[in-house]
This record gives sequence, C-alpha cells and structure tokens, in this order.
Amino acid sequence: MAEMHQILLKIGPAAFRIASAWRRPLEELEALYGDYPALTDSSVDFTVRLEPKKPWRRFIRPSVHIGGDFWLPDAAPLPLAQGLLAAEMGMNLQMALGWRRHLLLHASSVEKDGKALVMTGLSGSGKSTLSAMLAERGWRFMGDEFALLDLETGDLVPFPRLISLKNKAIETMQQVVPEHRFGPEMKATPKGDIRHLIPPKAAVARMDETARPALLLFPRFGHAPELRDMGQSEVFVRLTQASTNYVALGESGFEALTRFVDQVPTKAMDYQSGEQAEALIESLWSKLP
Amino acid sequence: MRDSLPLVRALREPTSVEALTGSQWSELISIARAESLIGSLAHRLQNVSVPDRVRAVLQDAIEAHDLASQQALWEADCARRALADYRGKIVLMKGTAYVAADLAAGVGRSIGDLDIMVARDDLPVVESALLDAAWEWVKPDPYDDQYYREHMHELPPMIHRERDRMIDVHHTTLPLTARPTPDAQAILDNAIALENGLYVMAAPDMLLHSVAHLFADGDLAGGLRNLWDINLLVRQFSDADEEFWMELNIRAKTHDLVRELERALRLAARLYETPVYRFSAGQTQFADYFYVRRLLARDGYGRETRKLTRFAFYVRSHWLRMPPLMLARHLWTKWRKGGTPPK
Amino acid sequence: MKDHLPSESSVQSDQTNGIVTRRRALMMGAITASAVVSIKPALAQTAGSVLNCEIPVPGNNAMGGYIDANGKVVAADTPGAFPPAGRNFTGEEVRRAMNGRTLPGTTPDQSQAYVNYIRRLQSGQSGFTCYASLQMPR
Amino acid sequence: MSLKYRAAPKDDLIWHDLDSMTLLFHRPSGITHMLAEPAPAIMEVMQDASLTAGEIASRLSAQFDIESTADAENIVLARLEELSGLGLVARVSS
Repeated sequence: MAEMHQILLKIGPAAFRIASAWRRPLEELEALYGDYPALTDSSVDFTVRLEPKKPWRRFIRPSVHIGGDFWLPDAAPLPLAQGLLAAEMGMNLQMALGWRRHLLLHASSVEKDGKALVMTGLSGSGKSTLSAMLAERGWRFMGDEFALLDLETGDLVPFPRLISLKNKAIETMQQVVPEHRFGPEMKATPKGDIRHLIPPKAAVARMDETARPALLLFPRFGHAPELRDMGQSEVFVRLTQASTNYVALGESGFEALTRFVDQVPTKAMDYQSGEQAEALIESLWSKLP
Repeated sequence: MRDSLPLVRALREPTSVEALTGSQWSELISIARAESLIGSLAHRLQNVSVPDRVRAVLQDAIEAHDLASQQALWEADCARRALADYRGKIVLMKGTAYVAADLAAGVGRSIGDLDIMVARDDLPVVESALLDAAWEWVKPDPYDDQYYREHMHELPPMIHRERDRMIDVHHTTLPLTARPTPDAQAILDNAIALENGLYVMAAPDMLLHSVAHLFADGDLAGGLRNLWDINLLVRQFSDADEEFWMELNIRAKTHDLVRELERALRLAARLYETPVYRFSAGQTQFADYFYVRRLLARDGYGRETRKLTRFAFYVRSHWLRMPPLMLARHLWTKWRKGGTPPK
Repeated sequence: MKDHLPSESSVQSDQTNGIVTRRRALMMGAITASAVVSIKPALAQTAGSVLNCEIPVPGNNAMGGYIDANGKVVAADTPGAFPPAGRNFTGEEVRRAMNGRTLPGTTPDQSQAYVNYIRRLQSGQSGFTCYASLQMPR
Repeated sequence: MSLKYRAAPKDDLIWHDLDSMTLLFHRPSGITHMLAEPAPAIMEVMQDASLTAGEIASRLSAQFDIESTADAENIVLARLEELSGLGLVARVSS
C-alpha cells in the first residue's frame, strides 16, 4: 500500500489524525491550525483518510476520496486543489457520525459574559457568517459548524474549527480581517467558492471554556428584518433535524434536547445585512435575564 | 502497522494494550472500527488501564452498542408482532440471537439487519404478513428478485417504511446453490424458545451457522468479527455443557459442515487461542495460511490491504455458492447488465 | 419525519394554565388524521451539509438496467426506456433537475425519467443518503 | 367480543409536554414520538388496564369535554391501531 502522511489536530474536545496520500492538504492544515494547542499524547478520537479512489488517481488528475473511521456512501471525490476542504469535510463527518459525548447541533455559536448565542438554520441562512462577524465585534467565537451541548449540564462546549466562508461571505470578512488569517481560496467547489478563516486568538486560547446557552436564533438571510416567536414543537422538531446524533444518543439526547427547548428562549430572525442582524441580536441580548 | 494483528492481540490478551503508545492506540481504534469489533474490544478492555482519551472512545463504543442491541431486540419484537398470527417458529439469527439469548457473543457486538429464519414452505405467508406491516422490498431489479427466490437462502431484503430497518427472512443457513447443504428442518426442530415466543438455534446449530456464515456466505469480509463470535460461542457452550463437543460433531455431519467447522476452529485457535483441544480440528493445512493472511488484511489507518488476496477470496465466494455452469450463466447475465452479483 | 407533520393550528391541545376550574376540552380530530409523528435520524442533514454527494443512475444493485419513464429499472434495451446515465449526478444537479432544469447531458424526457428513478430511491440503495439530503427544506 | 388494548409499560415511556404537542420517548425502541390530541389523553386514561375502544371512549368522556362531530369510539379505535403499529399500545389477546 502507498505511504500516507499524517498530522494530528485537537479542536475543542476532539482529537483527529488526518492521514493523506498527498502532502499538500496537510501542509495547508498545518499552516492554518498552527496556533492551536498540540495534543498531549498522540491518541485520537478519529482518523480521517484522504486518498485516491484508484491508485493512479494519486498522480493523474488527482482526486481526493474522503474516508476514515466513519464514512457515508455516495461521497463524491474532490480535486486535489480542494484537499483542504476534503479534510475539513472528513473531520465534520467523523463528528457528525461518531461523536457521542455531547448533543451535536448544526449551529454556530458565540459567547459574551459566559452566555452563549446559538444560531441554527439551513445552509444559506448565514449562521456561519454571522458568527464570524460577531467574533470580530466583541463576542468570543465558539464554532461555526457544530454546537456541542453537554449531556449533563446543558452547557455549550466550544468547537472552534476553521471558519468556512462561502461565496459573498469571503469578501465581507476580507473587509474586517487581515489577509494572514485566511486560507487558500478554493473556487467552484461543490459548495461554491470557499475560503477558510482562522478564528480570533481568544477563541482558540479559550477553547476548553464552556458557556451557558442563553438565546437560540433561526436566522434567515434576505428578508426584511423581523423577529418572530416560534412554537416549542416546531423548535424541537427542527433541532432534531439539525442534530446529527440526536437519535443515536437515545434517552440522554432526549433529556438534553427537551431541557434545551424548555430553557433557551428562541426566535426566528430575518435580516438583509450584518448590521441589521447585529442590531436585532443586541436588542434581544439586552433583554435577557 | 501492516496488518490487523494488533486488534487480534488486544482481544486475545487485554493487558497487552498497556504497552501501547498513543499512535499505536489510534491505529488499534481505526482497525477495530473498520472490522466492526470496537464494541467487543471496548468490553474486553474495561478493566485494563488505558489513556483518558482512549477510555472515552471505548466508553462511546459501549454506549453505542448498548443502544444498538436494545434496538435490535425491539426490531425483533416488531417482527414478532407483525407475525403474531403465524404459527410456525420464528428463529432469530446472528447478532440479534446472541443478544436475545444473553450470550457473551452478543456483548458489544455490532448488529445491522434483523435476520430471522422460518420454514421454507411458510415463506409466502411470512412475506405477505411483513408487507402488510409496512415492510417493503429494497431492490427494484426483477432479475435480482428472481435470483433470490430461486437460488438464495433468504427472501430479497425488505426494509421497514417508517423505521428504516432491514429484515432478512431466511429459510436455511446457506444459499441453495452452495455445496454444503445444512438441514434446515433439523435446525427448526431443535430451536429453543425464548420467553417472548421467538426462538434461537440450539447451541451446536448456532455455532455451525456462524461457521457457515464465516466461510460460505461471503468473501471473508468481516471475518475477524465472525471468528470472534465463533471463539466466544465455543468457549461459552463448551464450558456450560460437557456434551457440547459430541453434539457438535454429530450436528456438523447433519449439516454437511465438518470441514468448515474444522477450519474455523483451527483459525479461531490460532488467532484467538480458542480452546478446541477436546475436538479434533485436524492438522494445520497450508491453505490456513491464506485464510489468516486474508483475515488480517488491514493496515493501521483502517485501510483494506492485500488486494490480490481479497480478490481471490471474492471469486472463491461465488465459486462456492454456485455450481460452475450456473456461475457462468449468472456472471453472463450480470455482465450484460454491467454489474456485480447480489451479495 | 413523515411528510404530513400536522401544522400547529390543526392540533391544539388545551392545557389551561393555573388552576383548572373546568374539565379540559379534548380535540378528537378526524379518524383519518394521523396523531403521531416519529422523529427519524437526521441522516439527510449529515450527508447534505457535511459531505458533497452524488447519485448513480441506476445504482450498483441494478447496474446496466434501463430506466423507464416512471423511473423503474427495466431490462436493457426495453423500448421507450433510457440507457444508464453513464455518469453520476451530484446532489446539486439533481436538486436543480427537481426544480425543472434538465440533468446535464440528458434530454428533457430522459432527465425526467432519471429524476423519477431518484425519487423512488429507498434507504440502502446507492444514492439514497444523497437524495435524502435534498429532501431537507432549504 | 371486541379487541382490548393495553398501553406500553409506564417505565418504558418518558413524557414531555411542549406547547402544542406531547413528546413521548419510548425506551425499548429509542424512538421519540410526537403526539397530538387525542393520543396522549388515550394513553393517559388507559393506565395499566386492558380496555376496549368503547371503554376508553367512556373514560375519556368522563374526564374531558369531548369536542368531536364523529363517533368518538371509532376515532379512539383508529388512534389505538395507529399507536399499536408503533408498539406504544399492544393488542391484548383474550
């Protein structure tokens, strides 16, 4: 079998071994995750594999197949130039399918005064961009992809991986964040144009520090600014569908999610610009107990 | 690591893992996950000291498999209720049976589909009762369907519309085209009733089904796991019953599985140190070497290795299941359609 | 989830707050109106948002088969049916096709037949998890 | 005589009220069900007894103001069949 290169990464509570048939994606990861704390020992939770589907695909029109400890059928390979994206997808996949120590929600989150704002919604809702933006304006960034809920305490645990910016969000963030915090630009990936952004230093330094979930928002981009109440039943169902491991956790997932829905005030938020969203969020945040 | 021996060693001798480095642990975990043995490994290592992160990984596996076995029992109960009016025996097979019968082989074992066995003559009744209770056919292909019905040991797989769980309804333990021909009626006759009215196979039949499953019903994919089942079943059955080896001998002849049993026991003894000394498993054969080579064909990243050996076993699995003329016809039909045979 | 999750207005329970002074009212609903929905795993979310996926037409278990207008797999060379697509379609291409565009490299009728095939996919078949991810509301 | 039904054992069930519906976590299957009225009320009045649809309907009307134009017993029967398909109530053989 062909040799593999590998690196180890620790993001929040999870440790990964990324093995790749090519050096390039690992070099890109190394540069972007350079300031993350090293693993204290080399045992990990998950292994991600980036390898050619057929041996010759290592050299000829190299395409990266995402594999690892947990995998899904139907995965399409990516060109080697998008190897960094493949690695990130591989890590997300391990978390989505294999992580059981927290209830996992597809949501972004930021923190202030020990309280967390959680934003969930379908792709295109702008939850990732909002978290990246708020992180540059006095909030601590906790994660743009997964929100991890502690099964016993209900606290939110940070998972501050690289922020994955898509399409227009790249330009928006380039106006407020210096160039050296950006990864390579990947044009026309299956998810559009993608550029990764290194979270602010505080997010990485405090990645073991939990926060109390205080507000849940379902943002929706492109509609006139408005806040709406949501029924508990709707919130519950949407969160089960936003969670990759709700069913897999069984009773402890049920307990954690019902507690979350009971305790965390929730709003649907429409907005057309970052400024509008920030104003709406501040108006809600100032009224929290 | 070049092969999956570290997994075999850890299962066989749990305290051996105390010497592992962090990166060796990562390799062991990847191999165990790929071989669907992570739950079994986690249970084996419960009283051994391991690094904190590894402990968390193992604990995750224990909880995931606890839930899975509970759901497997529930799925069996759903089938029982759907077949409440069926008077024949419904025999649970494989993982679900081990859990339902509270056997060591069920602890931490991964369980996928629900496998049950009923009398062949009753298949139409059982099939229509399941279809009434919201199970549906999975495969849309008429050739596959016909192939299953004429030559296989089970109905084409069905899936439950709401729960997304598959059921395989068998009428014997091996494809009808395979050379050994197990005595399905004898299995049903000797099956043991559980409290809820479902059945499991008697000990020797259960072991022999596991053996048949290991060799004849596949290309040895998942072989390490199947062999681990065999190891645990042998240990538990032979401890519990003095007569077990004798009965096993007799039943192996009944089911035409003597050679397969011998080989399975040799391989289990070799890899897992299964105590088979009271059974004459025969001398090590040269071919055993290839079996071991195939069983251990996975590296420390969890990747399949030894492609040639794997391919040889794949071809062999079809050879075993069908007489040559039929194999040719089958491959011809499949080739014209450009695919591989149903597995 | 089932498709027909009752809207909230159609199923109002009447849980009075505070002291109950009269008997609770109970809405009985209609005989045919289902009263239970069961939460299913969000595999779709996982596949759709974590992974880039694709759908073979037809899948591995029916490879070489033709696709008729209704999306059924039929024997090769069946008149009126379309040959295998010869390439996998990405989730995004299928999503666009379900919204009325044609799949790349196909005629409109062929595209419709393939989309019908994809709509009939069930769990366990190649492409199902990808198709399921397209079912999520966006 | 008509068919009797019995609710799943209490220990198998965890109930949780939301604003407009009731959640029911069923331990043996690990499945979360979301119940609209009258299903939660039916399971509530069944308690541990084996009852016919008619008996359940009369327990319901003793406890609630029934708002229905159709025949309550037939609606109860339809809900019982739905619940038994999910394994939340069992048909009792007599």
